[in-house]
Amino acid sequence: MSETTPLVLTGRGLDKRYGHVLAMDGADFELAAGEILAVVGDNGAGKSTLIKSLTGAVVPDAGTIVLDGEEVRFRSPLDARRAGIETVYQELAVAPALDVTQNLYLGREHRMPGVMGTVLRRLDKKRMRQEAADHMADLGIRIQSVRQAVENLSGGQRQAVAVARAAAWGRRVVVMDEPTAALGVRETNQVLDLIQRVRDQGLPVVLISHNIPNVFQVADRIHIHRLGRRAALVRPGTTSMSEVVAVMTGATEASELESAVTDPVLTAAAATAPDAPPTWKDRSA
Amino acid sequence: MSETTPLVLTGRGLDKRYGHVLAMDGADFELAAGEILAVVGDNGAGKSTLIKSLTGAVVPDAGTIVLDGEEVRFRSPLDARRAGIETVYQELAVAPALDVTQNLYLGREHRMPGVMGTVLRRLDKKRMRQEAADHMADLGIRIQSVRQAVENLSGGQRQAVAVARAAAWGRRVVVMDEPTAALGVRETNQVLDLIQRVRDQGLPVVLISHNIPNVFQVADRIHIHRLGRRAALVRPGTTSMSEVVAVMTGATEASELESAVTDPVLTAAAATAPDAPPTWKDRSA
Amino acid sequence: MSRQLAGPLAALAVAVVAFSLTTDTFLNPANVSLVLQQSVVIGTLALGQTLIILTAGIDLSAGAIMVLGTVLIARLAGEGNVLVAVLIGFLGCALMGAVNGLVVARWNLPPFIVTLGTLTVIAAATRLYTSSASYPVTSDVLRLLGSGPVVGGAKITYGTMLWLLLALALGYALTQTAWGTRVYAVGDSPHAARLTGIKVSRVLFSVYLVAGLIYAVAALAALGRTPIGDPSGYQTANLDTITAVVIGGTSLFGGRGGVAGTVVGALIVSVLQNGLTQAGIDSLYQQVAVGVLVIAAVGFDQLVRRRNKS
Amino acid sequence: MSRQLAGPLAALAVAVVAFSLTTDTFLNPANVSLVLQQSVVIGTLALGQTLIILTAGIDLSAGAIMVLGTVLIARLAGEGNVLVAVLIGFLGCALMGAVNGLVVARWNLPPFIVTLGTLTVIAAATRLYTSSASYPVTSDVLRLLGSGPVVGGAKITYGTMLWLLLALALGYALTQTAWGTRVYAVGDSPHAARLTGIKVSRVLFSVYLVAGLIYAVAALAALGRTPIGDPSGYQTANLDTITAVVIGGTSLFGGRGGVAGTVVGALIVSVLQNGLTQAGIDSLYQQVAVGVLVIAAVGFDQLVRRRNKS
Amino acid sequence: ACSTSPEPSPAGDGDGSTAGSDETFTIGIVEQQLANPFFAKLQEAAVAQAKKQGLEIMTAESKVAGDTESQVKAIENMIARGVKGIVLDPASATALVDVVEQATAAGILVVTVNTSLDPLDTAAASFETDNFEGGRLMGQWAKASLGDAEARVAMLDYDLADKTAAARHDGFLDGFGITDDSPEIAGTALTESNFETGQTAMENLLSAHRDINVLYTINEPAAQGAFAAISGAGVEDQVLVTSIDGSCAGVRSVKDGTIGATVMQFPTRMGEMAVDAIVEFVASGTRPEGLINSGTVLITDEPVDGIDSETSEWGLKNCWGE
Ligand SMILES: Nc1ncnc2c1ncn2[C@@H]1O[C@H](COP(=O)(O)OP(=O)(O)OP(=O)(O)O)[C@@H](O)[C@H]1O
Ligand SMILES: Nc1ncnc2c1ncn2[C@@H]1O[C@H](COP(=O)(O)OP(=O)(O)OP(=O)(O)O)[C@@H](O)[C@H]1O
Ligand SMILES: [Mg+2]
Ligand SMILES: [Mg+2]
Repeated sequence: MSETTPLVLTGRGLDKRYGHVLAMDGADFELAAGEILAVVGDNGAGKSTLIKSLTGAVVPDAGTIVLDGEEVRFRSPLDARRAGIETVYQELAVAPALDVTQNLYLGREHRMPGVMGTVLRRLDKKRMRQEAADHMADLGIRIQSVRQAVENLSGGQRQAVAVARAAAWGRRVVVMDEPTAALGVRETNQVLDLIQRVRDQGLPVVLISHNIPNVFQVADRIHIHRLGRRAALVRPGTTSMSEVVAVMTGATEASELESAVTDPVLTAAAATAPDAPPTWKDRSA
Repeated sequence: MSETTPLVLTGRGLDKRYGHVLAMDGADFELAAGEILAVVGDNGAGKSTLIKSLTGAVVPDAGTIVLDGEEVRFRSPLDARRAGIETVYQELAVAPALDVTQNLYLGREHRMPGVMGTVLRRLDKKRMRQEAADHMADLGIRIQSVRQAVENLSGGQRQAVAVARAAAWGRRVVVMDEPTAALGVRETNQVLDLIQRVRDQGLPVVLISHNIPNVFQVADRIHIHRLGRRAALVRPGTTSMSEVVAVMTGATEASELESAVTDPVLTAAAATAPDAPPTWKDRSA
Repeated sequence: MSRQLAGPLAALAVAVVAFSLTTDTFLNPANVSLVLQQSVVIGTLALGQTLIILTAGIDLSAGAIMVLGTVLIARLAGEGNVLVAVLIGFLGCALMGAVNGLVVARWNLPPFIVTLGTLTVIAAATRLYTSSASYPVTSDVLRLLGSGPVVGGAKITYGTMLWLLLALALGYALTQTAWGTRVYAVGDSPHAARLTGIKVSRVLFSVYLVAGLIYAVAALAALGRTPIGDPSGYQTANLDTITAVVIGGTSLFGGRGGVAGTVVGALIVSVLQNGLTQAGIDSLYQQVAVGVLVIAAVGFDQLVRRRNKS
Repeated sequence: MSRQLAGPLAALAVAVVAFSLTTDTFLNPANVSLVLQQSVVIGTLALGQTLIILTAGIDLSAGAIMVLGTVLIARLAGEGNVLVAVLIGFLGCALMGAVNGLVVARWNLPPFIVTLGTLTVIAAATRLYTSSASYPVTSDVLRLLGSGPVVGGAKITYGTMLWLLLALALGYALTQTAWGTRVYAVGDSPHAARLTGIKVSRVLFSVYLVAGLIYAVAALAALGRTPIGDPSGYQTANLDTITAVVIGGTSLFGGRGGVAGTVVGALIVSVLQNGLTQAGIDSLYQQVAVGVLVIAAVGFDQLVRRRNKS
Repeated sequence: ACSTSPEPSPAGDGDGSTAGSDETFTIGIVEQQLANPFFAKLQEAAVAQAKKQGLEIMTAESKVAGDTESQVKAIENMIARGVKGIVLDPASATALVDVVEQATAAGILVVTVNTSLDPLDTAAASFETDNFEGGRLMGQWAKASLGDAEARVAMLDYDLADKTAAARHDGFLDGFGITDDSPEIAGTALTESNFETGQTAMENLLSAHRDINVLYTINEPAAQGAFAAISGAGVEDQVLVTSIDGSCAGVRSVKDGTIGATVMQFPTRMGEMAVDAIVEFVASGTRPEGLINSGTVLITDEPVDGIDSETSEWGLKNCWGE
């Protein structure tokens, strides 16, 4: 990452209140071009609410969101998707009765070539099934058939469908809210590889995860969320796992960590090379 | 664990077919008294199907299930629950519109003392709310109120509700299908502690998890599931994480591992002390 | 609960104020009492319907069961002992509810189709039993629910009181007992309810059975109000009860809502019908107005809910 | 899809065989053609209803919209150009569908209440327009759908053909186009559909609009069959269409089912009605029999499904 | 059961003796579902007459056939509003008795039209068609027209719990000289008294019994629907279609031969007579009394000996509706 990486997606002072629950309380967020940004935090810290605000699934009560330098106001996930943001929601957002292929291509179906497609608007099911099978294989997920209804899949298979969809369609930002929670060891590694490949293609990725070793393995920066707001933004190279966990849980103050927050003129703070190896390295597979 | 620990729950030759998908293919299973048995395996290996068969949520096509020496035939989860088996299902099985307390006590509500309870059958909501708050606090999960509808909880909070329920009510066996998938670092450790406490009270626990370090941290024995059946049953003391993962993914043959399967006359094979420290020890918290 | 009621209550208040301003008879004590009386039968039926809709079901046979009850009671009371007649009426309604419950709960068939089927069967059975004749009620006991003390020009019928008492009791059962929680759980997610060890089919059965008993109470209320057992009466009762339930904020998808809303919903429908008649609106436009206003009431409810949420 | 059809098809087969054995007229070519003709109007309406039910909605105004269509077309055709009349009829039906769609999709109100409201409004509008009079159809063009070639004693009406063609087209749209997938997705889980970036309200609107157009086709079929624009006709059409849809295996909770089942469902209802008359069953018992058999058909469907699953 | 049987005169010219009182008052008009053209005509006549008399009007109607609950509520609301009189077309002979008694007790004059209550004296008076007589005329005409041929009778009924429907049905059987159990009856079916259900029912009956040659129908729309089935089956010349109503559309069907004979009713007269009776009562306190027959006339272009009838020419001059 260069010294002056531009910011792709930022949020400032985001608030969201549900009844008397303050799910977001002046949350800030920044995602730089080409980085993998991990978002970590306790259960109920407000990570999903933050991510939903950034992707149109929730309309924040206050605050601004800027995408590539322009302020945006997403009123629905469709708005965000049109802007090129693709998301894996924690609740997975799959249509249970539809099959794997249909879910992967929902809203973006391929039509047959020629008259069949243009006039009769016929779907090219064969092509979609073929590609869907490839996508799933990419994730190393074994499923019997891409024609299986998603409700009949195992928990991990279902999650893989959502991950494959986001990975396949993201054009500007890919956001994944706990994409590996239900995945096995091998499948998790495959998804982490995929995330890195996506980043290497130049697309920034937001990864929410409770798996700190995984986070340290792939993240360029780590956004620590606590009590509805960002407590710290650090680099895995300069901060240890236990420091991150301490801030997450409130055991230490965030101010004790070296911050990686970009200053307002969009220049990144001096960064340690992100390819410094993570401190933990026992990915048994 | 003594040399001749009795088996609490066993399954032999369990089959389950969905259309042309063979989800269980002659699966065996055994759970000894007072042990934590981990079940690991790839996504789609059939772990959840196995667990559902053992807890009445799925009726297997073939095979026998024996609970405390007696063959049982659970036709519904209620049958299993009546027999003292309490389960956290992977799909969580919570009623979204009901609040946390109602979900915790579903089917086992406390009634008011005296006439109000016996004649008017009035619920003791205050007591249940108090106890529910305690249970949730036990798991270290911060929720605003036990009167919040479960659908308004974060993913981790929701999972904690299901875990708290099973932990509170298990009388003979507690089964948890990926209970920590959505939980944070601190919360995960709290659930692992809880599982150990449950075991220490003499109740055997079945823990399905994709988190191999966690499994090695708490399990007495590890059941490795592969392609619909048990590939191996090993002890964390005699087998390494990478060996387990290798068998899970099919990289090595199960026969290369030292088996921990109890022989038919219910005597446990010579066991290494389960308190041998797990090989991995970086639980940052 | 109180928050859920805000929408329907506000809609009711708007309607009452509007008619009080536009007509000079609407707020007469006698007329207010009339509105209450006119709500009783549908309101009582709607209590049973609420239970069933809370389990994500629907009961198209509610009206038919009640009519069977009125016919049984009226005819048997005419031929013999009133108490025995009432008992048999209750048994008959309970039996019909049990049949619905059995088919829905055991065979797991869609309530819409099941109750559509039993609707035709029960209606035909009622016809056969009566040879299509009506049975006027002579017993004063049976007319009791239509009578009551007159307070300041307003007759408060025992039927009205019974209705509201029944609503209270049912509200208690739904919110204060384990059974109520299970009813909500089953409607909310039958799959989750089953996995947590709830006997879904038993809960469903109990709901249809209790609904049948409530329909029997409605039959008594109907006899108190219109003292005749008439096999061709209350043809539109089903739609009316469902309307009251939905206006009252109970979701047709189950698990959300309650009886308090239904009481308000039934009152809204009666107020609209009565008020529009008082205002001298032509019958044709009355129906149009009721249609539009019912949509408006539900829309209003939505609005209030959204307000309350943020 | 074919597996889903097995249940309804088996139920239909059982009914056909039973009536063939018990009556000597049922299998007459003329009678078979009659059953088809009698299925056309409800069957066509039910195609639109299927669409709406697939999105977890319900349309209580289907019959009223069609009747408005018949009345518009019949009256205008009598007064002037047939083509203009048909055009206006289609416009009218489409407009009513659009109104339903707008209220359901935009304001997010329950379809049950919305269409119950528009039902009363449309029925009243129809009566105002006709002053309760009927308008006989004189134009041969309008009677076209009721006519057709006679093959071996059986008249195959163009209306029947149009119905089946429309079912095919709709089946194509539902299974072979992106729009169809979205309809299923919206009915299956509106929340998930919204999160994946589907314009749920636009899909809903399109569904009600298309349903309105299908009801217009049903209006043409109705005029071909019963050559009169009659505001008092087709009163039970709504319940009949919903019955056909549900018997055909489409879930009232949305997202599951399809038009092929609906066609079979409509045929089952017609076969039962026709067959029971052929068998000389008294009309009261006929109702009982239809009620029981409808439940049986759905139960049978469940049974077949369970068999197929294991 | 009818007390008077006035010679029917061309409808529509009730002599309009405006009530002496200059004070205007309100009356209620409660009809059955107005989608049915007969009820619509009746209401229209009553409303027109009330307007002519300078009265305020409250109207109400059943939502569907047999919907007494709406009528009960409407009458209660009218009592609360303080109307002086109510014109009621009861959806049930018995279910409205109680509320009508309440109205009467409140000093309101209730008169029924089209059909009466049971007991008859619940309402002050009833202006209606003698439906049994109407049915009898149909039956007699059919029997006489059929001659020696073997009778195969089909009956398209409306719900026989309805007083009117039952009276017509029984009248027809009486006039034809058979009973419900007679072998001459090939089949019966229920209709909703409209075209569509008449057609479907007749299609099914004809499909089972091609030899049907006499048809009773509950009203003219059902008869017209039945004729569509008859011509569809190509047996136009074989079936004698009888009906009752006397709407202009029905009479035209008699003229063009689709309906063999129909019995004319006089809804306009009923409505006007009922309103006038209320006006008279308010003005002078004179209560109308009893069953007042508004008349039945058999309309056919194929008259038979011994049965009084009028031609379709006459019918077209005296018919009601479009
Ligand atoms: N729709 C809602 N209504 C009410 N409260 C809500 C709603 N959604 C979220 N909350 C509350 O907001 C807080 C933050 O929730 P959120 O889902 O953002 O947490 P999270 O950080 O994603 O947690 P997890 O790691 O468990 O997924 C929680 O306390 C939750 O109960
Ligand atoms: N109801 C069903 N219908 C059809 N197939 C099913 C059904 N339930 C499970 N399966 C299939 O059975 C196989 C095993 O599923 P199961 O849920 O038991 O796997 P699992 O080991 O729990 O996986 P995970 O780790 O992803 O939860 C999968 O291939 C799945 O697609
Ligand atoms: Mg979250
Ligand atoms: Mg699983």
